[in-house]
Amino acid sequence: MMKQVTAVIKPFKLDDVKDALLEIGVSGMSVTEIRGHGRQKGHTELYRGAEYNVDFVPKTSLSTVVKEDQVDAVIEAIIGAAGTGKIGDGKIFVTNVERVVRIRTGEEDADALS
Amino acid sequence: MMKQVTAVIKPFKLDDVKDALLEIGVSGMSVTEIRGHGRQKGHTELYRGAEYNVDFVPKTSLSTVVKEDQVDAVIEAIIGAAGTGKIGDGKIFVTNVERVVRIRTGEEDADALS
Amino acid sequence: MMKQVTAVIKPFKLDDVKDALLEIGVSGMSVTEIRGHGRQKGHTELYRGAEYNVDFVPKTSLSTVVKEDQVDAVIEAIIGAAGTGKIGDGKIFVTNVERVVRIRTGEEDADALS
Amino acid sequence: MDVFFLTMGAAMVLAMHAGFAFLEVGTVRKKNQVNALIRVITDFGFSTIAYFFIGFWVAYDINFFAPVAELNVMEGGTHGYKMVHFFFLLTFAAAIPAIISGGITERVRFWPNVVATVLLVGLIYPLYEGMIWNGNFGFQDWLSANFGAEFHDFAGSVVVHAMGGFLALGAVLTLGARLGRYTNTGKVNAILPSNIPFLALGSWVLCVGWFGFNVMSAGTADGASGLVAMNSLLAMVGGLIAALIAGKNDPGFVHNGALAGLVAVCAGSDIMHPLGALFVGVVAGVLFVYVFELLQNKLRIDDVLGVVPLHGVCGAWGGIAAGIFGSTSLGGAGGVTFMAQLVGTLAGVAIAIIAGFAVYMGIKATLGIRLSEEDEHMGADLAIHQISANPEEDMQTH
Amino acid sequence: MDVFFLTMGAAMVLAMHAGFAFLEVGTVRKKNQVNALIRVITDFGFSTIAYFFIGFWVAYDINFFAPVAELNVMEGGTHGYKMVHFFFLLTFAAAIPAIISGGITERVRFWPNVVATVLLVGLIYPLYEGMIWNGNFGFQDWLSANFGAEFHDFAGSVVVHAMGGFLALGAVLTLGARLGRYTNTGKVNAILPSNIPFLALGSWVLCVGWFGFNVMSAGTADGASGLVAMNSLLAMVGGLIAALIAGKNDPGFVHNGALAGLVAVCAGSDIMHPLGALFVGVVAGVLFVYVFELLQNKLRIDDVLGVVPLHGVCGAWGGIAAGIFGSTSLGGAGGVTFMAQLVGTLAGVAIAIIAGFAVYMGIKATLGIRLSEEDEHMGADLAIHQISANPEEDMQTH
Amino acid sequence: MDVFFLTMGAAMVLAMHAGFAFLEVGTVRKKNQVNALIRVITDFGFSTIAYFFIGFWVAYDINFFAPVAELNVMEGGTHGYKMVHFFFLLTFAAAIPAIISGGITERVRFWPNVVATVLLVGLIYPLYEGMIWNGNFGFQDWLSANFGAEFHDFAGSVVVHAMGGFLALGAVLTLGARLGRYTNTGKVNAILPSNIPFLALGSWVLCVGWFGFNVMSAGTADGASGLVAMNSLLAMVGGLIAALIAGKNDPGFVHNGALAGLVAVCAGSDIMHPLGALFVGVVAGVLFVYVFELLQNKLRIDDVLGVVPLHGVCGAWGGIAAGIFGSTSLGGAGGVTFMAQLVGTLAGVAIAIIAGFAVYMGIKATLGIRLSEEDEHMGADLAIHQISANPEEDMQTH
Ligand SMILES: Nc1ncnc2c1ncn2[C@@H]1O[C@H](COP(=O)(O)OP(=O)(O)O)[C@@H](O)[C@H]1O
Ligand SMILES: Nc1ncnc2c1ncn2[C@@H]1O[C@H](COP(=O)(O)OP(=O)(O)O)[C@@H](O)[C@H]1O
Ligand SMILES: Nc1ncnc2c1ncn2[C@@H]1O[C@H](COP(=O)(O)OP(=O)(O)O)[C@@H](O)[C@H]1O
Repeated sequence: MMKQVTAVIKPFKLDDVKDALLEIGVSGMSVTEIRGHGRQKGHTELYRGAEYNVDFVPKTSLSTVVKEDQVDAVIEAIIGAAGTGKIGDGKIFVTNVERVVRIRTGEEDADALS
Repeated sequence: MMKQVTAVIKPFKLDDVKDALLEIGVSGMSVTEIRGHGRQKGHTELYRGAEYNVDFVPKTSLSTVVKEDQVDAVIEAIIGAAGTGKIGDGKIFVTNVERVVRIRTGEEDADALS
Repeated sequence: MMKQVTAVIKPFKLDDVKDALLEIGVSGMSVTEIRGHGRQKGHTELYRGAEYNVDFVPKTSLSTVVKEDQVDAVIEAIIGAAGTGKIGDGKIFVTNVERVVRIRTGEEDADALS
Repeated sequence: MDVFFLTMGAAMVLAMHAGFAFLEVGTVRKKNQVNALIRVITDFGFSTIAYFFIGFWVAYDINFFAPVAELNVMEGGTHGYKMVHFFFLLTFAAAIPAIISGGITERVRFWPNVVATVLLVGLIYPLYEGMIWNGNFGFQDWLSANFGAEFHDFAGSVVVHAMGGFLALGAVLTLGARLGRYTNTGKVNAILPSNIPFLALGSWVLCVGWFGFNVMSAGTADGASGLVAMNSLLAMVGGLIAALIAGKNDPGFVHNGALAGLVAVCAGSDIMHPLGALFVGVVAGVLFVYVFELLQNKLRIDDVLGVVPLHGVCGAWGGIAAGIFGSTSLGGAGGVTFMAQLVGTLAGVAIAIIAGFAVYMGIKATLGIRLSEEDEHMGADLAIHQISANPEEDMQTH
Repeated sequence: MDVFFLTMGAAMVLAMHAGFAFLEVGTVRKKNQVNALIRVITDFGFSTIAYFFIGFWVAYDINFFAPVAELNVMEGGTHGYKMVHFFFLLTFAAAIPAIISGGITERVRFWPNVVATVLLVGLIYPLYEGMIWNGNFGFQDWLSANFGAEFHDFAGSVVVHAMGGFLALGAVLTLGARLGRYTNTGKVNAILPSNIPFLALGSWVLCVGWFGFNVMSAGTADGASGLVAMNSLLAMVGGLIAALIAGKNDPGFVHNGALAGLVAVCAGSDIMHPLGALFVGVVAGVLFVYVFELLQNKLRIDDVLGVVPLHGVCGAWGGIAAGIFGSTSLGGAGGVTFMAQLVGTLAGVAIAIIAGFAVYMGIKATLGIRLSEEDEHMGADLAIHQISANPEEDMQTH
Repeated sequence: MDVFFLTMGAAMVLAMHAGFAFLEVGTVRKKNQVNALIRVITDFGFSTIAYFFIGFWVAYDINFFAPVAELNVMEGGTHGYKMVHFFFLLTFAAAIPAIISGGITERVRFWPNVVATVLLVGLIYPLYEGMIWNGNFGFQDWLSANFGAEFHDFAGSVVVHAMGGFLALGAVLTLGARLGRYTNTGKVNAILPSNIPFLALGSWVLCVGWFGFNVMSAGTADGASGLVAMNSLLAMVGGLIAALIAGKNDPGFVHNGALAGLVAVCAGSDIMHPLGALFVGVVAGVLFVYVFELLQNKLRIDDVLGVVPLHGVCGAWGGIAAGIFGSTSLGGAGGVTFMAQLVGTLAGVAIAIIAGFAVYMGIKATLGIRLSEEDEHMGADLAIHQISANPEEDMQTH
């Protein structure tokens, strides 16, 4: 079985997390710029005397599909690399992936990830 | 069990949807700018006599992970806030989430969402 | 049952993939610009004598939610349209979707997709 | 020689129109950038036509419809001084729609706006211009007789700026606020600018061009005055520093503050003492910040770039200030009276306010002046020009 | 005095090169912006070298290789008028590669393009320039004898613009269209511009600088003519309004339409009546729009910025128009004949077309002229300069 | 007449400040663009105040505090030549903080920087300026007596550029490198520029304005020299081509290379032979590239825009080069000696280095000079100005 691990992290932690994942043998990952709303509050901008509240904070979403037995290692690596101890460090979500195909070769599942 | 509710909505409805979700106690959410293709058609641009069809329309994807018993309330809130009655209002997808971890504390599942 | 098929592809293949999917009757899709890390390597930029490695390559993520019996056709169509035979063509992931709602009408599942 | 002098002046003020364009491009939302650019250059085009065929004749009773041989412009003659003088004064006249443009942007219809431009530059502006700068209708004589001096407006604080700024008042009120700017519940929604660097670029171009606006207003190379240059400099600096402080480091206020000082110094730049000019600039910078906030947030007037406070209020202040700081008792060169300045200024402001409402209400009633809700929502770029500001990028992400 | 005059002219035309750069930056795709910028400034650099060491001597038989003491440039002498005249004329000569650049952008190799620049500015351009503006080879005498007047090209509609525009024809055809522009099945794929505000900025800079180009072509401050300034203004306005209407509010057409009018007015700006100039501008604006669409969509010539219609066609129109509207029967100052203008223009166009093919075909055959498919796909910025236009941002999202 | 001449020069150098602003905006990260813009215009404002009230009097013993009537500026008098001369020289003086700004950007606090500006433009700069250009303290006489000639710095290679560039050295070292620029393990982290087109725009504006800087340094229209114009042109071109090649097609190097040539040519532009100027420019272009890399990567000095190599090193090279290529033996006009140039240059550099450390260390010790880590991380735009460069867009995506 394969699982997708998606981590919402602080943008400037991306390089650290990427390196930590490569170290434990993760072969690939995909990254998206998102904006998040949670406990960490946005800031206020001021223009010509008018105030604007920014309700969302910039976050980076990184997701990687791995074999089930790698999930714990991946979570550990992310926690180790992405944590600052401050509110807004983000969350990790694990979901099930039923099938993986490599477009180039048509290989499926575990083979497609290697 | 936890579920991820992902809504593809019209960008200018984001604030309304966010407020509606906060009102029913959703603790966090993540937002991505996407482009969608569906029944709603894109527009045409014209530059120096040449036409360009824009096949995708800008959409906003909002997703929140909640406990199973909150799903119905979340869907209702989104429908209430995001609907304009016109084609292109978007869709809601519900998927299963097997595990949630808060990076800052290592808390899992329901605790990670509170 | 409905499935979400998500394909990470080369950005300039988007139009071909979209056309291929429309041809087999896919009714809608959502697209996000992402950056990927895998076997395909990023490039190096040079500014005033200093080197910068770009570790991620631009990719496009396209996802469509379809009925289970369409999944094979969708995968085939994507492979046919997105393949260049070179490293970096991308991957396809299939996941389960438990519920779909059309915001405009409240229709659910298969109805929401037609 | 003087042809060269005025050509440089005209080129510098022509450049200011690019400045107006970028100040506006930077301040509006991205979906209206292309429209801002096209509207400014189109206004310039139709202003030229209107001023060439009607306006210059209205103000100065001059036209150019005789064959070249009879116009006495070739080398033996005047070298076409009158023609380059036309060019120079046109760049002033064309500033009227360029000023108004900043107030009505993001919601005005395209061709009705052109009609307004033609009416203002062909008729309204030259009417007052001729009264002040060509002695038409005996207004200056009347001021002289009653208040001891003519109305002195060296480079157009009132003739150009207060005129444009207060014409914009009628235009802005006739159009109404942008969708979503003010809610029924009394909330003021901020609409953020798209691009501060473009805004700043526009401001810099205006600042530099202004030295053509002011110094070349002397008309001849030998008449050029270092006092005008120095006063313009000090008022600009006074305005920017004052707006920096009053506006709490805000980029919009700082860059417009420099312009506020320059607007205010035009009228008396040839007669005030540099310290007077500095003071006039400081007041203008502060005035701009406070009147801007008052109009936008208290009076709920959606004057997008703040052209009423910038050109209108600071221009009127400049007209009056010339009567104060131009007097010899405050170190100035004299030859002005406070009352003549006050009356002359108020006359200009009154004409502008009345004409502004008349022209824009008239157009609204006949042609319609405002974009449909749908078009305004989509943005003037796609609605009117079928293209966005960054088409390549927008095609990818939209 | 005249040194001052020409210095201002040269500075204004130097600024136009920044205008060329931004017009191109705004029109190309983002992946080629850096290359556009570097190519324009590099072309200017090598143009200077080529014109200094060869071109100026080819055209005017002047060089500057004696010691300063013998060049008679110090205060007692001519104040180096010849030198600033060189500077002024160089900024014209350097316009040749700047014009061509807009046609061949997004696919041309870097150093082979520099070789073309050196050949064109060092030899081809000064050849024709000398024929027209220095009476070389007796061409002007021959025209006078046969057609009643010399070929009159006051500020270079033909000498600079038609020359550059038609040289570009050979260059563009030799290079071929950009990848994916035209398909085998006959489809024309649009390639969208990256940045309309930069395009507009470039156009504004060119418009303003053009008054240096035209007015300072008089050469001396006392020769400066208000007629030239007014005619340039009216042609510019005519071009922009005509292109606005013919081009259906398109920002590319409007902003290039102003330039089309200016290109066309150069030749006869000192002799036409202002109404004639207005008309010449209107025709140029319309011509530009229609010829642009014809070349791009019907003839499938991928001239990216449309320099063949803009500089080539409108320049030739300007050369001929001077013979029409310069005549006294149409209110002009006279001294020109239609036939002399026609023949002079056609000579220039013929030289340009032949030389364009010769130079670019020659380079293609020897050095290669076009980027590899892979490089073109990646973009000239990364391929040639290893950096993109917004490196900070691109590092994050790519 | 001369008022007109200097007004044009002043306007052109004023425009250069916009050039400084955009060169900086393009080079810094996006989160510091607004701050760069505001800092440059604010520095200009406070420079004007400081130079008006103190600096001009320190350097030339002139002030303007008498009533207008006594200042002899009206038409019968000098037309205020002194005033426009003040304006012109102020634009030079204000270049000092504009130069330094590029070195200390992205981390300097706002008001402490204003204090530095006032001290430098009010006191330090006019001290050396007066020594060189007004004969103060007998320094020039002493050089004449000992080294056979005065120190010749026509347009400020040393007085302005080396002074600004080496003042920046103390400022940059006092501030320290930006967060994350250099790691403890010895790694050099690249920090990428945000916007190459803005960088190029800044460079073009500076290039064009520079002809005002150099040619108008003659002070009178009749003194204007074509030699100065030609030499400036060739040095600019030499610098850009050399930097293109030495810098391997890098946009930052090319566009700054043109400036390097211009910095170096200022001092001797009125006396060198054009070929000498070309050579001086080539050397400056190469110098800039190599010293930049040396400072940034070897010596780990985080001078963001490279103002120490650009203005400091190339300025000093220009001061010395005037003593080499200005001599008659190399085709120059003579009147200079190598030793006088060397000593004059070294004196300027020494004053700059000492004063730079003194002023910035002093401010650091009293007011603090550097943003907090948190503010630097967030960016100066949000930290100081509560707004980002593209607020509309940033509100959506952040
Ligand atoms: N329930 C949720 N569903 C989806 N995303 C969430 C949820 N809660 C938080 N997030 C994402 O995680 C980010 C960090 O959450 P936040 O509550 O600010 O801090 P922390 O994770 O440290 O508790 C948010 O900005 C948001 O992007
Ligand atoms: N089958 C699908 N899979 C994924 N996304 C879809 C699907 N169908 C629609 N969408 C997304 O929903 C958006 C709205 O759909 P559309 O058909 O235009 O209108 P409506 O939801 O009102 O029927 C689309 O732009 C697309 O982003
Ligand atoms: N394990 C993975 N999880 C998530 N995304 C992946 C994974 N592996 C690859 N990808 C995505 O697929 C893209 C292509 O993968 P790559 O290894 O470069 O080539 P190929 O798919 O041809 O083997 C990557 O850039 C990344 O976006």
